[in-house]
Amino acid sequence: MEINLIAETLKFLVLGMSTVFMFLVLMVLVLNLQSKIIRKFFPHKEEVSIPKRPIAQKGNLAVIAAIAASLQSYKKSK
Amino acid sequence: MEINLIAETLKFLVLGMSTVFMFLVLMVLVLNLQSKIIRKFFPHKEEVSIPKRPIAQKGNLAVIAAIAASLQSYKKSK
Amino acid sequence: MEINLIAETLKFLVLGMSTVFMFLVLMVLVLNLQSKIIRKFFPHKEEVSIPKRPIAQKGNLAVIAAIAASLQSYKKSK
Amino acid sequence: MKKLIISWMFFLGIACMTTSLMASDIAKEDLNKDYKSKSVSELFSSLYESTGLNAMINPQEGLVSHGLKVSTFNQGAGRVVMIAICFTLFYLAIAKGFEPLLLIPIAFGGFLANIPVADIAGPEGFLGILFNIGISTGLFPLLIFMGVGAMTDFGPLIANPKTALLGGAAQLGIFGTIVGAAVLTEYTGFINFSLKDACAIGIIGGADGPTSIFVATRLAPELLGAIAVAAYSYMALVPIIQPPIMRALTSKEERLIKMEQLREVSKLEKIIFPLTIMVLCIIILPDATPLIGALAFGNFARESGVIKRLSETMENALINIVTIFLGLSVGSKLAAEKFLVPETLGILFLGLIAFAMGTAGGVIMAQIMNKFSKQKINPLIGSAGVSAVPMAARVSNKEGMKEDPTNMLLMHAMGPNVAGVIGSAVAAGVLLSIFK
Amino acid sequence: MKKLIISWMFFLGIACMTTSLMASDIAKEDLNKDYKSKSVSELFSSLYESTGLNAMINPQEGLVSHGLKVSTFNQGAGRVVMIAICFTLFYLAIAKGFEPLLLIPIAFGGFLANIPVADIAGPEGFLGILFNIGISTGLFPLLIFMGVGAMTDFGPLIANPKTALLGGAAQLGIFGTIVGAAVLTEYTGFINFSLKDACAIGIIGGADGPTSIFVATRLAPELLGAIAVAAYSYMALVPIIQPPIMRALTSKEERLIKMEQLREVSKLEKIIFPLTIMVLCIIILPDATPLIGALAFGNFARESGVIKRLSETMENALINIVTIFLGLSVGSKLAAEKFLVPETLGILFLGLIAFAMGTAGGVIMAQIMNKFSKQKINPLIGSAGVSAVPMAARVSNKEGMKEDPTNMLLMHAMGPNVAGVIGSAVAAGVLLSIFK
Amino acid sequence: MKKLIISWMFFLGIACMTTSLMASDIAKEDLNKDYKSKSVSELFSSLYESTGLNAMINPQEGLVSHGLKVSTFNQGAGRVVMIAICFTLFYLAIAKGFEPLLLIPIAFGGFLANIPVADIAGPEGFLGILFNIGISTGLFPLLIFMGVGAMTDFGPLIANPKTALLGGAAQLGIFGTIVGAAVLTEYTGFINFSLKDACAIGIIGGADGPTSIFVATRLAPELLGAIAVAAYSYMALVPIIQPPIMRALTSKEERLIKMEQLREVSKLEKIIFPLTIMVLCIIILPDATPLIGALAFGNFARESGVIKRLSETMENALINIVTIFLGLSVGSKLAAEKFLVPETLGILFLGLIAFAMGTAGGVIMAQIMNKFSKQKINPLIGSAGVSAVPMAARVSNKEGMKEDPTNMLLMHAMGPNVAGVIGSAVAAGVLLSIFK
Ligand code: NA
Ligand code: NA
Ligand code: NA
Repeated sequence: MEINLIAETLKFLVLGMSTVFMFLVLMVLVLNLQSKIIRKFFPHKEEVSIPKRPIAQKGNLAVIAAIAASLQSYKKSK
Repeated sequence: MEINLIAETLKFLVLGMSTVFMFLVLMVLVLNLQSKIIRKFFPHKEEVSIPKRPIAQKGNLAVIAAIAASLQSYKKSK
Repeated sequence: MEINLIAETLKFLVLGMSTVFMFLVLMVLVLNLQSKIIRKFFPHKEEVSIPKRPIAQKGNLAVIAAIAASLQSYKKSK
Repeated sequence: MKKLIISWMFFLGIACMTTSLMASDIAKEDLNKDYKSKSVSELFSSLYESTGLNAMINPQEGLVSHGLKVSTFNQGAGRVVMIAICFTLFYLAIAKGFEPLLLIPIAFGGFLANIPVADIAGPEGFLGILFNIGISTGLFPLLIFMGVGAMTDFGPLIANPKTALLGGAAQLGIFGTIVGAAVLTEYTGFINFSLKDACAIGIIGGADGPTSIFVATRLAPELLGAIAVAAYSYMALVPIIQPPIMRALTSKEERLIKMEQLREVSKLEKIIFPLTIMVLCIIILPDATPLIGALAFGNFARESGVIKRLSETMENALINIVTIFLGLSVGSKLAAEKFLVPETLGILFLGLIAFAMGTAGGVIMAQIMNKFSKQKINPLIGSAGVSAVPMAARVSNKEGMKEDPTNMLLMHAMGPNVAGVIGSAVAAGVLLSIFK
Repeated sequence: MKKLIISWMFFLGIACMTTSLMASDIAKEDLNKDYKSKSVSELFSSLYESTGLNAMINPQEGLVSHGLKVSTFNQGAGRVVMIAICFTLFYLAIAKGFEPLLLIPIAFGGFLANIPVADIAGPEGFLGILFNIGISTGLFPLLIFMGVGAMTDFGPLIANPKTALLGGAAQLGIFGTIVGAAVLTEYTGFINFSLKDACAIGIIGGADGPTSIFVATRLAPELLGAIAVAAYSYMALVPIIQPPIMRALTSKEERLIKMEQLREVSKLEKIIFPLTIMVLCIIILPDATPLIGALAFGNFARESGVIKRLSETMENALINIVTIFLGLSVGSKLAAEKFLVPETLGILFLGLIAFAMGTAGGVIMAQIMNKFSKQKINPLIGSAGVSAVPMAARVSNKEGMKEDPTNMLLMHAMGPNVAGVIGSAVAAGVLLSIFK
Repeated sequence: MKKLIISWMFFLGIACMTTSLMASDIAKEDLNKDYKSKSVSELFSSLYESTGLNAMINPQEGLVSHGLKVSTFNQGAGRVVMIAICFTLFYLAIAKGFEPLLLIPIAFGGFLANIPVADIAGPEGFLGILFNIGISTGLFPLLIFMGVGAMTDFGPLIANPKTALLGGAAQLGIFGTIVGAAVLTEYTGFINFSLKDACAIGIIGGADGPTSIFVATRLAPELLGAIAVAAYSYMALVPIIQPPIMRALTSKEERLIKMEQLREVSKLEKIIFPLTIMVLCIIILPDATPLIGALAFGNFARESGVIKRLSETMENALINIVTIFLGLSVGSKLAAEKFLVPETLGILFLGLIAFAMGTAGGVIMAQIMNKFSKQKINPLIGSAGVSAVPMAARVSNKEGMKEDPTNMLLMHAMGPNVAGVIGSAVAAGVLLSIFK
């Protein structure tokens, strides 16, 4: 069967744009709702529930250590 | 043939715990022996035989360089 | 057919050393030519045409930030 | 020192001797069975035959490379043309700052793929091996998306969700381009795109490199090289393509609109956001979940705040390594016999259309929304809906400041900008689901 | 700039034209042979059919996913239950700090694996691909072990080797649990573990994630998801599970025992240590050498001091990348059809038993050793023998300081703690060798 | 907390129960079909049979390991000898500083490969898996070359191109050694190298680990272990092997020659350099383009200056990870049955010859060039042509300063040094093209 490419792709356009908008409109609704719920039930105290960073972050520590050492030697050099 | 699962696993327990202990007891003996030998023949001078780190450790050098540069600019800014 | 290994490898020696030298001699010629062209047509202003580094280099920025923070706190601690 | 080496050799020697009795009794003659002795001049002439010079000036009829028959033109001049194109990309990336992070590896991959004789992009060459590991399987684009997720702050979108609609409208570029590809096929004699090809080309309008590559790998693998080059080139051209369109479609008053400051977004909202879009995506369009899922995982790792080790690795070592491999292996599809076809011209042309349409879609959507809402949106941020994070948002900001230097649109434009990423992943899901 | 682009396109155009004469003479009609035209409403309804919503509310009889037949319950409610479980794990990891480095990737992998239609954990999905690359082959757990080796200081164990016996006794948890699994199988109607399953479950008591995963992959791949989740969850629960057991088994006097300070360990002893345990392992139990070997290599790289570049990469970029991949791909085994079986409940129950027994084993062993030795051991450090480095050692320290705030047990507890890692690797080797 | 866990388990329990009705109706007896009950003493004796001790003192006739038949000698004493050799390499790497970055992983790989029973280097063992992923495919050596490119500054070579000829002459070591291998084969009774073997051995003289491995993988995979060990060992011995040869061949006046200061090289020249050598390589010898291409890509990424993220990853995380994997998997070829053959002795002997010849070649070439040119070259920099970057250049510098402490030859020696890398890649291309 011969396919009319342009008709076919126009259908894709309708299908695709509807789906994209459906998704995003739903997202907007959910985000608005969610934000209301969160601001009502967890008013700005949620930061507290996040524990401090695990100490295991060695790489950074090494940098900090290097900095500290360097500052130390700098202090002495003065 | 029907297998008695519980009997079978109890045998594994005996086998497994013996092996684990055999391994660790042997390890304890060897470590004790080794430590005596090392302390006798290489009394605290082994640190010397370890050569300095190869210079190729670029990443760290870059950090140090950044620190140095930053200290430099800080000195000037005063 | 019996192959004389030594004769064969001597031929490889001639072939290989000629190719290596052909390559490197050509490279010398091209590099000399190229350097003349570049020094004539782009006399030391090419540095200008290189744009500044993209800002995306987070890793380094983090280091710099750490240094800055550390300097900051060091200043205060005095 | 020397003693040590000598004694080591001696020790080894004895060990070897003990085994030498049972050593290989292969006759020496048999060792080189497959080798035929050649004279020095034969060696030189066969070396000459294996030079690139000879391969290019004496092309062979019917040569097969990378699994495709290569025309004599493409064996010689075609390769030179392709290498020249790769060098042009180098120039644009280095001197003009065009998306160098991807264009340099891609162009270098293309350079390597056009080397005669070596067949580096073939199934046994290292580009071919990388391609099979990471591109055919879809792994590399998803890992890039993970890194993008770990780098992206969705805060501005959460603060003002309705700007997401701008990111939706900008996807018009994708679907409009698909229609355009169909038109080209119907009305030109020499460009032939199948429907799958058309859809893969359309994704260029999504302004999202990894999404383009992911979709092209599934729908039109033979166009991958051209699509990737077009996608990244036009993303790099955002600051040149968008402004005239933005100015043509908006009035001075519109460009002067000041938007109210974004509210602060709590940590909790940011943590929940990637899960929310995942749940929506599962309900509506599971075919988009590999892409959205990778993005959401990266972002969740970032916002959770407790696995910094991992999220930092995703946005540094991991994404860098994958970028190198992805770029090189995508570049391997720039071999002359794949790129120098009329379809490439069509793709480059359609890519430009796609960007223009996406830009216009976002801007016009903002104007429509302003008709129905009291909280006015500056339509300049509509253009950021094409994604191309964060360049498109910066363009919006710059255009806004041209009219009023105190009007900072950057954070407002980040909303549609990141929504554009989600929008094109959804569009990709739709297209993939059509052809399943 | 524009000139350049125009001229580039022109140049490309000419190149393309020259090849267009010989271009594909495929008839346009043939391009879309496999595509059947659909009306807009057909397209929408087929899109609806591919939504997750439809897949969950209209489950199909006999659907096969990830190579398993999925019951209609598991296609719908089962997936929702599993996603809820994954969200619970997110909560525990983020808000309660439960081993987030592994539970977040695992739970996200589980989340992705329970998405209908997309089949992300299937052999062509990206989780499935990662699984086949790294888990089926055993590569990922071994690379994690390398990183663990590069991070671990065996100094405290070398300084006081006999504390290793505590790490041995704690392996009672492993073997006791195996017996427990057999009991469950014999005396319940709905839980059926084979001997291999029982052994894989037992390893949870080793409190060592990578070892558990390594053994489960070989002995009971279909239980991998539940075993990994149980192992990491209980490792996270160490500070809650252990203290009551420790207090119940010890008297106040015992908890007050002060241990003498550890001697200094020379660099040379540390360098030789990984080689020593390797040699022992080769002589006694070569089946444990992949695990012990990876650990020893990492540690040797660390202690040698001359390849800092490599050992730092092992404990940073490499272990992070592998952790991401391992977590996601282990999570892919949390698909409803694999996890929502009565066996999972049994595994969770047995895991808890395993930890309790391991803890008790270590504590009681310390009391036994005190009967025969003058140098008293504080039995609180016995619990650290389960491994779970370094959390179990910290728990010992904290309990000790509760009785006497000047009594620092941390370094003493590190000895049995790291011995526990070796002990469970040996136990794993025994189990693997039984079923070879 | 506890409530949460209890309620979670309860929740899970209900979910499981609902599915338990349809749960597996496999009869319990069938679960352990393939398992035969054993008594405790049987278990212990079968455990004993699987110890390494038993495997070594009771070797089996006809055992096949890593795909090769292993003689009874190699099952026992052979393995001990190999492990002793690996320990010697550890000692040299750590105490003497011999190329530890590669010798430690290689020797550890060798250690693991010689463990009985476990078959870690076999196709299912993790070393075997790594080998198949990265060495058989040629991927790892090329990635190393990329990193080397990203680390190398070709400035000194660009400033004084004619010193490249010294790097050419030093390749005499490669081809001379090939002749030497043929001589050994013809005139000894127990060493038998095929022509391919001879060529793979010759590359040791190139003083370039990755090139040696790349070529050996293609031409003589069964000699890979010995070749890699020889290549890296002799590279480490450069400061011991070279000075006597350099002093023997030069007069005091020659060693005192001061060279004029190198001109400054512009950024543009450095950017173009990798492209120039690639174009030359394409024209003359496409078979060398995988190696030269990887090197050029790394260097281009470095010099372009716009993709620092990627070039830094290449010279850090990526090269480190690949070095670990490459070292371990190359080491897997140090299994006794492959290494303890008389050919290994031949390779070690020839490797030494290769280095000596390469050194002499470079020095003599400098003397020849001085005959024809006014700008005198200090012949001490000729020895740097063997590559072994940057050690050989440092040796030149040190020898120069011995005669005249104000004579800094380091930068001058870097020219032939990096040219040596290119030279040996070209030589490798010639050899690969001969056997295609
Ligand atoms: Na987009
Ligand atoms: Na343990
Ligand atoms: Na060389």
